[in-house]
Amino acid sequence: MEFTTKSFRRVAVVSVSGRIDTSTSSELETKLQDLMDEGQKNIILDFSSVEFLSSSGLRVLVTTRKKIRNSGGDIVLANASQRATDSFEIAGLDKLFKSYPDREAAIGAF
Amino acid sequence: MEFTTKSFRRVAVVSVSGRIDTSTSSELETKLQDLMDEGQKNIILDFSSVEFLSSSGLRVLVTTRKKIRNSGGDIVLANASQRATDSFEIAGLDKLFKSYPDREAAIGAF
Amino acid sequence: MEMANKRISVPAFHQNIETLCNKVQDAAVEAGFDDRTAYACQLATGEACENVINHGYANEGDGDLILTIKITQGQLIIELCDTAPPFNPSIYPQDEDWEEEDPPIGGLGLKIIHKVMDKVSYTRRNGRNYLEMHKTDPYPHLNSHWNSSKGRT
Amino acid sequence: MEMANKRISVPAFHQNIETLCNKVQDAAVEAGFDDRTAYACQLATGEACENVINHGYANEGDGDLILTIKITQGQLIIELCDTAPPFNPSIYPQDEDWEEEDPPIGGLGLKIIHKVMDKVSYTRRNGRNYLEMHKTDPYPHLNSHWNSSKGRT
Ligand SMILES: Nc1ncnc2c1ncn2[C@@H]1O[C@H](COP(=O)(O)OP(=O)(O)O)[C@@H](O)[C@H]1O
Ligand SMILES: Nc1ncnc2c1ncn2[C@@H]1O[C@H](COP(=O)(O)OP(=O)(O)O)[C@@H](O)[C@H]1O
Repeated sequence: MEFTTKSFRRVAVVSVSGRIDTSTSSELETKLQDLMDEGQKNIILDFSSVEFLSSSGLRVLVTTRKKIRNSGGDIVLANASQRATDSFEIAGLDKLFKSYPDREAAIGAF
Repeated sequence: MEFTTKSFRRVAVVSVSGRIDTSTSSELETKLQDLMDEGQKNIILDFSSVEFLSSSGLRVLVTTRKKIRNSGGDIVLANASQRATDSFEIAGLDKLFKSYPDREAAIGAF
Repeated sequence: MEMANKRISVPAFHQNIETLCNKVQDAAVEAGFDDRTAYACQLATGEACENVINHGYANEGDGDLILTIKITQGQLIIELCDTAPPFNPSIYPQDEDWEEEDPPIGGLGLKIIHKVMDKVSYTRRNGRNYLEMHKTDPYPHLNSHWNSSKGRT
Repeated sequence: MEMANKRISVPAFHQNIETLCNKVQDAAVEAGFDDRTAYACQLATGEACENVINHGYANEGDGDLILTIKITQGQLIIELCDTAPPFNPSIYPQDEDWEEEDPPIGGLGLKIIHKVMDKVSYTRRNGRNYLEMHKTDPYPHLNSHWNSSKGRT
């Protein structure tokens, strides 16, 4: 798993690539927590290059979503890969995360 | 000259391609006025495919900028082509329009 | 009927799960599954492995993950074996207290396994857990992998 | 010294300006100018043409735009001829009342022409306006277009 972050006025875009599983999900959790600690209210996850997303990753996302929404922000998906989309759907979490077809649409929605 | 428009929550992106000159600038002016009439406060001009920009086009942009700023909005550039950039600079108008390296950066700035 | 068996054993470390998932992905493609079905199979395998490491063995690396894959035409049987204490994952988890806006963050692993696989069965033999997961190609007519090789002979 | 002349005449309609601009662009490239310098030349030409149509002729199409381009090594001479009433665009416009936040929207055309071209001169002869604009390659050593063809002979 690798990620890069780009911060805008109202939102930060985190692009994640590779496998989000039990051996990498805590790294993602730390990254997202860091962004919140820096005062980022809103996060977009660019999951276009996610090749694997297990329940460990999903748990991190659900937990982060709860925290960020409690502080008045939101975390959404942009351009999610078929595999990431399938993981959300299989786990029954597809309705929990707003999902945008591309980064622009997601950035423009905040 | 051709254009396409994409509207987001706080801003509309107008992508212009081809020549903006005396035979096309009034069409651009109408398009920008229409957006303002529809209630768009902010406009991003994606000038990545602009091949020619004459004083007629620049006049439209300066006039539109004045109107849109009077109503509390702004009009900025994204990803301007070298030629568009040169026209602004030659005319001494380069400092008048904020210019972003790409559409995402511009959208994320509103 | 053509049939292929693959076996691979790795020490039960998180980092080794990927290797097993990749084996399942390749086997599923070999069985003629499309990529989404193949992904679903490796996802279920990953969940089963995560559970053995996180809940089965006392510590990471305390035992092995032994994967056996049986490939037949349009069908995959994935068997995961471990030497951790007995646990039966074939019991389908209940969704009752699921609130859409605030879903429980536990229980996703078993949910995924059962959602994705056609049949999940469990046996304890000789101090080992055997989890067997079956998947049949949901689109057998679209995936001509086996059919076309038959056609050629 | 090598030298090429091109002449083209079009009725004074807005839509015909592009054709003249393209001729200048091509000629500038032929003279060895880089694309930005070539663009500056076609931009100045476009401004001159716009002015003749908008301010010179009473109506669009009331006369012609006659463009003559002289190409020499690293230099371009662009001559625009029209039969509209006399007007001398070679006088450099003043920038005095320029406010950065609220620039005047008139006067940009002449400003661009003078900013871009090295020399701008005007003659009235036989009831015609002749605007001559000179441009010398600002980067003669970078653009080996002519130099290299010399080198080859
Ligand atoms: N291999 C296993 N060995 C022991 N307990 C297990 C095993 N797999 C699952 N469990 C138990 O079942 C529960 C549900 O598992 P699962 O659905 O994967 O969710 P999670 O791992 O998030 O709790 C676990 O919390 C654990 O108590
Ligand atoms: N070819 C021309 N014939 C007559 N008047 C001209 C001509 N070119 C320019 N002018 C005059 O000079 C003024 C400045 O021209 P210009 O700098 O191109 O700006 P603009 O066209 O925006 O007014 C024009 O408004 C016009 O009065």
